[in-house]
Amino acid sequence: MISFSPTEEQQMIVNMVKQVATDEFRKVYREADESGEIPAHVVDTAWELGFISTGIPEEHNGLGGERSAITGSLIAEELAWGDLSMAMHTLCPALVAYPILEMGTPEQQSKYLPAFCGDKYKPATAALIEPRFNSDPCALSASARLDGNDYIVSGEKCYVPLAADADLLLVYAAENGSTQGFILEKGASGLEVGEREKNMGLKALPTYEVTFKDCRVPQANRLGGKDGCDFNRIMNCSRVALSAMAVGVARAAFEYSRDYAKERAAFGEPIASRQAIAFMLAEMAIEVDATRLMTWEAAWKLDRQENATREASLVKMYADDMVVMVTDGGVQILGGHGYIREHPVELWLRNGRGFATFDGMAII
Amino acid sequence: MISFSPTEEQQMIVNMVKQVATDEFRKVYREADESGEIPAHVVDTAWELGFISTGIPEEHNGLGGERSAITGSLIAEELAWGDLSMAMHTLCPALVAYPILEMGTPEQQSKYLPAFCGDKYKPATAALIEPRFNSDPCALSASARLDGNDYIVSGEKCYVPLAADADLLLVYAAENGSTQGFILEKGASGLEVGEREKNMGLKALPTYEVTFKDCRVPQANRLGGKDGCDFNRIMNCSRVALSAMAVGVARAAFEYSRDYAKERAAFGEPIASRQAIAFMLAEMAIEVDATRLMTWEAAWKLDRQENATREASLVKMYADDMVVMVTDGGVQILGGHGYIREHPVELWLRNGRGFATFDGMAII
Amino acid sequence: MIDFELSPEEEASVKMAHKTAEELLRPIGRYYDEHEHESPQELIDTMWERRAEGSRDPLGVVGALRIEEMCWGDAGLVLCLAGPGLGGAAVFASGTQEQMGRFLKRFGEGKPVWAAMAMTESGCGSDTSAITTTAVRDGDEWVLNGEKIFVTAGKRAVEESDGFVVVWATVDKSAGRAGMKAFVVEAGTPGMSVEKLEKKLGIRASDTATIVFEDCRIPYENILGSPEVRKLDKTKTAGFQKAMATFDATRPIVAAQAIGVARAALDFVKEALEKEGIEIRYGLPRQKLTAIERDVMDMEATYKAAKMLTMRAVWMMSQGQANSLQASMCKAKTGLAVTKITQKAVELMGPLGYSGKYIVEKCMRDAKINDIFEGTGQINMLVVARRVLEFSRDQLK
Amino acid sequence: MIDFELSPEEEASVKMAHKTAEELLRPIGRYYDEHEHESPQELIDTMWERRAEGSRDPLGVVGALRIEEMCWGDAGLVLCLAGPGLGGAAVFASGTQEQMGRFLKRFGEGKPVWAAMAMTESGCGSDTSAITTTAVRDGDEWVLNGEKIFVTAGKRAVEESDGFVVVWATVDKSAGRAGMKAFVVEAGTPGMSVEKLEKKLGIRASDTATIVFEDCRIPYENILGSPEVRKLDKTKTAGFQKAMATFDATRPIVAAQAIGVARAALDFVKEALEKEGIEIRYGLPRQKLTAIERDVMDMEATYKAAKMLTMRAVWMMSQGQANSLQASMCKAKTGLAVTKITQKAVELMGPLGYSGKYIVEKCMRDAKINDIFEGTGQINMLVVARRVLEFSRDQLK
Repeated sequence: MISFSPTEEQQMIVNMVKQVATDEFRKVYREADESGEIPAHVVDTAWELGFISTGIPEEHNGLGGERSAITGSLIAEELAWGDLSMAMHTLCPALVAYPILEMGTPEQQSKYLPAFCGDKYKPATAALIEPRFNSDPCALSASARLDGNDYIVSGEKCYVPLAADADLLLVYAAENGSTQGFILEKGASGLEVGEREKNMGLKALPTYEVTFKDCRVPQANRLGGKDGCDFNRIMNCSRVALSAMAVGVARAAFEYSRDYAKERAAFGEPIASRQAIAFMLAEMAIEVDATRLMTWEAAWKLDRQENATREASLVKMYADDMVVMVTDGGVQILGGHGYIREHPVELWLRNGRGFATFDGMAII
Repeated sequence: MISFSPTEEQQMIVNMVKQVATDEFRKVYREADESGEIPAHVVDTAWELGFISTGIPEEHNGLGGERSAITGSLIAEELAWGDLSMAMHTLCPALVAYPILEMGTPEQQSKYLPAFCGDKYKPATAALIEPRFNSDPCALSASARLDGNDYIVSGEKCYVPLAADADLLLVYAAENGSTQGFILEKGASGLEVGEREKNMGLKALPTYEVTFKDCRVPQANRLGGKDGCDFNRIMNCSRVALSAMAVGVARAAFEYSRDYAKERAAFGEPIASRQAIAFMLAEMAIEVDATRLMTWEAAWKLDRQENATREASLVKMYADDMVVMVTDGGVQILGGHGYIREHPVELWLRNGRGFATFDGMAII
Repeated sequence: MIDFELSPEEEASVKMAHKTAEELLRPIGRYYDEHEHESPQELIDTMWERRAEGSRDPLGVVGALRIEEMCWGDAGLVLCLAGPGLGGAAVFASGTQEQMGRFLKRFGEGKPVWAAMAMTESGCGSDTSAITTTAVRDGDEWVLNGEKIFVTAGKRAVEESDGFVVVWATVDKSAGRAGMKAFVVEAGTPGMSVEKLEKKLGIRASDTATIVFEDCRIPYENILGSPEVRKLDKTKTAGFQKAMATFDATRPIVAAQAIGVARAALDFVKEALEKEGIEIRYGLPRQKLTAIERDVMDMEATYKAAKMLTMRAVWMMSQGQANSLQASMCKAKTGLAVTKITQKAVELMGPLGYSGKYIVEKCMRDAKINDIFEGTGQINMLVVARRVLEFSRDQLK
Repeated sequence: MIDFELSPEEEASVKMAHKTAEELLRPIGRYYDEHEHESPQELIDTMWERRAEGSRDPLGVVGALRIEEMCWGDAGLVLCLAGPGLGGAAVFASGTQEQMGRFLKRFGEGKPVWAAMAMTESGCGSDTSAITTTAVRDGDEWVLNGEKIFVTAGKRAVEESDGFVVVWATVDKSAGRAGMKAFVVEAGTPGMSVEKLEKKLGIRASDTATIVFEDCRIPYENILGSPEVRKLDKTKTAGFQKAMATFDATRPIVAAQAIGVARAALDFVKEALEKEGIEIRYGLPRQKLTAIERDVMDMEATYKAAKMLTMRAVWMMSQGQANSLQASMCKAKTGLAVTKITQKAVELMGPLGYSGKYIVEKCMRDAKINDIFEGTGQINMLVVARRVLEFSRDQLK
């Protein structure tokens, strides 16, 4: 039965997440963007909501709940509404946990999953993007080849969040033409974490270039073991997560500029009383909603374990454009005030423009 | 010295053309669109202005004036402002005359050019477009190969204006990978003119599918003889002509909807008093002007005999989009009245949408 | 629970609509486009006989999906099928039980019947407060005078069937919107006549009539809603709210129609490309796509965006939720989306796109009306803006 | 005669500007972006020494082309170079001979000097009629009180050189726009102080100051234009016309700056693609292009459209023709065009586009201001709309 209504439980979760986004993320986002540091307690507070452990079976110390991409989308939107850097930081461990949860061998699951169920934030990350203008997850330059009992992984990656602190790093590389994942532990030889990157946005989230120099990975650490992983599904889960986050960032910009336009007077009336501004806001509202609904549909396909490549990539492409249009509109509506680093809209534009690049940097 | 000002002579020509467009084209455009027929006297009156004969040397009975792409652009804009079907009909003979004038052998020039300098309209046309979604002037399916002293031309063409009446037909075909032109006279064997086409717009201009069934063309009728033609330049002259015409159609729609929006009242004020409508009109005005200036720049390059492929194809692409945006805006501003076949805006939208397809259907 | 699954019965119902569209509408669409104002009598009769099909969920999501499928077949033909249409919707939305019985029962029996809605006048488009048609009470009757334009199915309702027209007229000009009332005028009423049919850019099979009322007398009981003019609160626009309530229901339906036209064009493009061996490679980075792939993906995503907004508005209505904002959102988005999609389809298909031999040029012409009728894109954007800003009519003009 | 040819001297002048941009600005642009509010002293001094270069045609087409080249190097740095700037332009546009002599001669001699324009206040952006800064006459002096924000080069004009600020203030609040006058306040005048510098999205090398005026006394002769308040005709907005005349000159110049930023991004993209062996195949049908080719062509065409409009507006000004419409046209188009072009460049370049290692992300940040300052896109569209409609301020708000 077609329905556009979240369950009561989902609504409860959304409210909870919104609270954290409001009380924690929104309090420090500007300072974090300027300083490049997210206060530890913020991430800890978000971690306590147990986003990741909820979906991990009890045998691995998780709560054994159902993992749903729709619920994940709702969460991702709210977190990103609070702040994108913090949302990505909070959910970063899922980049390792979810692929192992869905596709890992029993050994990989018992070995790695329990660490994601603790009280303390578990830093873990994945390396997918490559420093080329046309970085392509399905045609990576990074390569993996079997050599005896080990895989030799070589290549360069960029935009690897938290790489310097991560206990676990899941690196994607091309193995005989298909993309496979390899689980590395901190300090693996040949794994070189470069300087922290300076990016246009996402400044509160530390990201790094990472080089793999003939990095030896035991065969047992190939994601999914002999069967490998369903990389297509991983990408689709990422696309849906990023689309939901784009909706969150865009909604933040829409709400802020709407409120500003109602308050700010010019020529004797609120600027929102002029159609040029009012219609911009109407378009922003429409596109935010449209993208959310498309995200839900793609998530719904994921939850049904169907091939969601078409839906996920269409909504991701649409969301990439939408979030730039909406956040740019936010800056434009605030005018000169939108251009200075006091109001948040310029930050949202900088973060928003990145979505077209953030392949694989979030997952649900 | 950079200048944006037409010469006095050009201004005079523009005024003259505008007069014909206003007094002749605009009087009958709707009836002609509905009936599919342009009254003969309309074309004759336009022909009397001597657009084509002006540029033909005196030795071939022309006026021996200078042929300028800039002047041509100014003329094409005004004619198309009057009516696109009639503008194309009027200038159709140039599809044969200009390539011969620029690239024909002395024999081709003496043989064919005088006919374009008479008092009576000389029906002549060119066949370039092919019935495929990705019809490509530089990679035609129609082919020409030498067989003894003749070329054998085979292939299918569409959107050939006036094909049924034309005394001369210049057909473009691929010869060893390059596009060359071949001059056919009426009734050439193997030349089969199909049914008149029913197109979305341009309804007053008869266009046809034309089939070439092993059509024999004497070697002497290869455009430019042994040297062949500079097809690239022909295409660029066509792109500039079509861009200028797109500007004319768009300007017509802009002016009409601007006037309508000033007259038409809603909610106690002219609809133009609302920013939503006013900003649409501002955008239309800006884009019409921008496209005209780009057209002039490309025409200027043509007049200097420089390679204008970049400029001509950029402005053509821009003009294709612009004219749809502007004519669609015209329909939108008139609302329900724009949708009915009383006001001209729906006609301009139908004509405007064709520009992306009209390759080689006009030339300056 | 957020869910996009159709039950097997629902899916079958949508598929049946598609089959009808494919077999009955699509093959004759071009003919009736070229023969404007000729009536597709056989189709009308057949569809009238089949009108029970899918009628269980006329305004729900499945109903909307069925409408999409039908308009995928041919939007102009769908608009000329017999049925209650906008006139019936108005009676349904604001008529009394007695009126519903009296006016609506004709759709269940006998020959094909149409009901139309007459609101627009030549002097007023979106500004319905400027309506000049008058209704004056004279004893047990109302006397109507005025001229209405752009009445969809107007000729069929008035001259070709035992139908009716819901006419918006003012009973008190000084009261503005509050004085606006709706009246049912039945076919055959003296004083009501069709003056002309419009020639249009698209949806040519649909009749768009000008209807004149000259001392047209109707029973007093034919007024929909209260005859009282409430002048107390200008912003409440009393009588006019009924029309607005109708819009909440009809805008998503019109959007569903529009989506069908866009998908017809989209399907044509995709099939044409497939025949040429071109497949759309979803999931590739933007930098590796062809321009065509990128365009088709843009069109598909835009189609999906419009469709999801439309389904949400319809679903909310079917749940009894207030959906004015969502109805205008979907209408504004859809009108623009289908305009762009079909215009792009013509461009992409090049010489085939512009030709009357294929469907895309017709789709483009048919699609454009959706950004105009049932509230232009601009009017719907205005409604959306007012609602998201919580601004009154006076705060945002 | 319509002509787009530069003379050999003009071409050499433009090329020299490019060389300067490439050698002096480009290499240090990133440093001063990262070190906001640090002063590029060496560059300022060097460019001050070279200020005679290309000064022959400061507001003509060649001047605009030179500005494009310089901003191709780095727009933020160009904005912090010494010179008369907007303040000087105001004096030039409406000062007396005596005032020009007194205020402008400093730009020909001595150390680097800046002049700034102070118009915006925190309570008013585009609505300059709402200015609350007051100028009250007291004998031979004017006394200024108020706070101005977003003053480009404000700190350098007030604290770092022997410059001045042109301050817009009202001498009669009841007169609205007619009461608005411009005053020259020289550096070092007691009562004028810089309160803060803004941290910005882009053009970080440029100082954007908040300047406070507290009982700031200036000579009576420092008023630009007539002190008389003409209330006769509200639409004429007497004093304010001067500011508008300045806009006719400055908007195309700002547009030229913007175009330089867009071209920097465009050039980066094209060079990056070339290195990858990707060439842009102009002249191919749309259906055969790659998405990247199509995007690059769109960007190039949009760049050209903005540039042609800008050159026309500048050319008209240099010919002494009224160019208000064309100035607003080019500013509106350019602000939007450079925003879109640079945003697209970031997208196209993927991981490289978003990285602080390359120039495109900076171009995007720097470009956006051009859709905001010297009149937002919306304000310029409003001006264009009023002019094409021949509507007054009251007819189109």
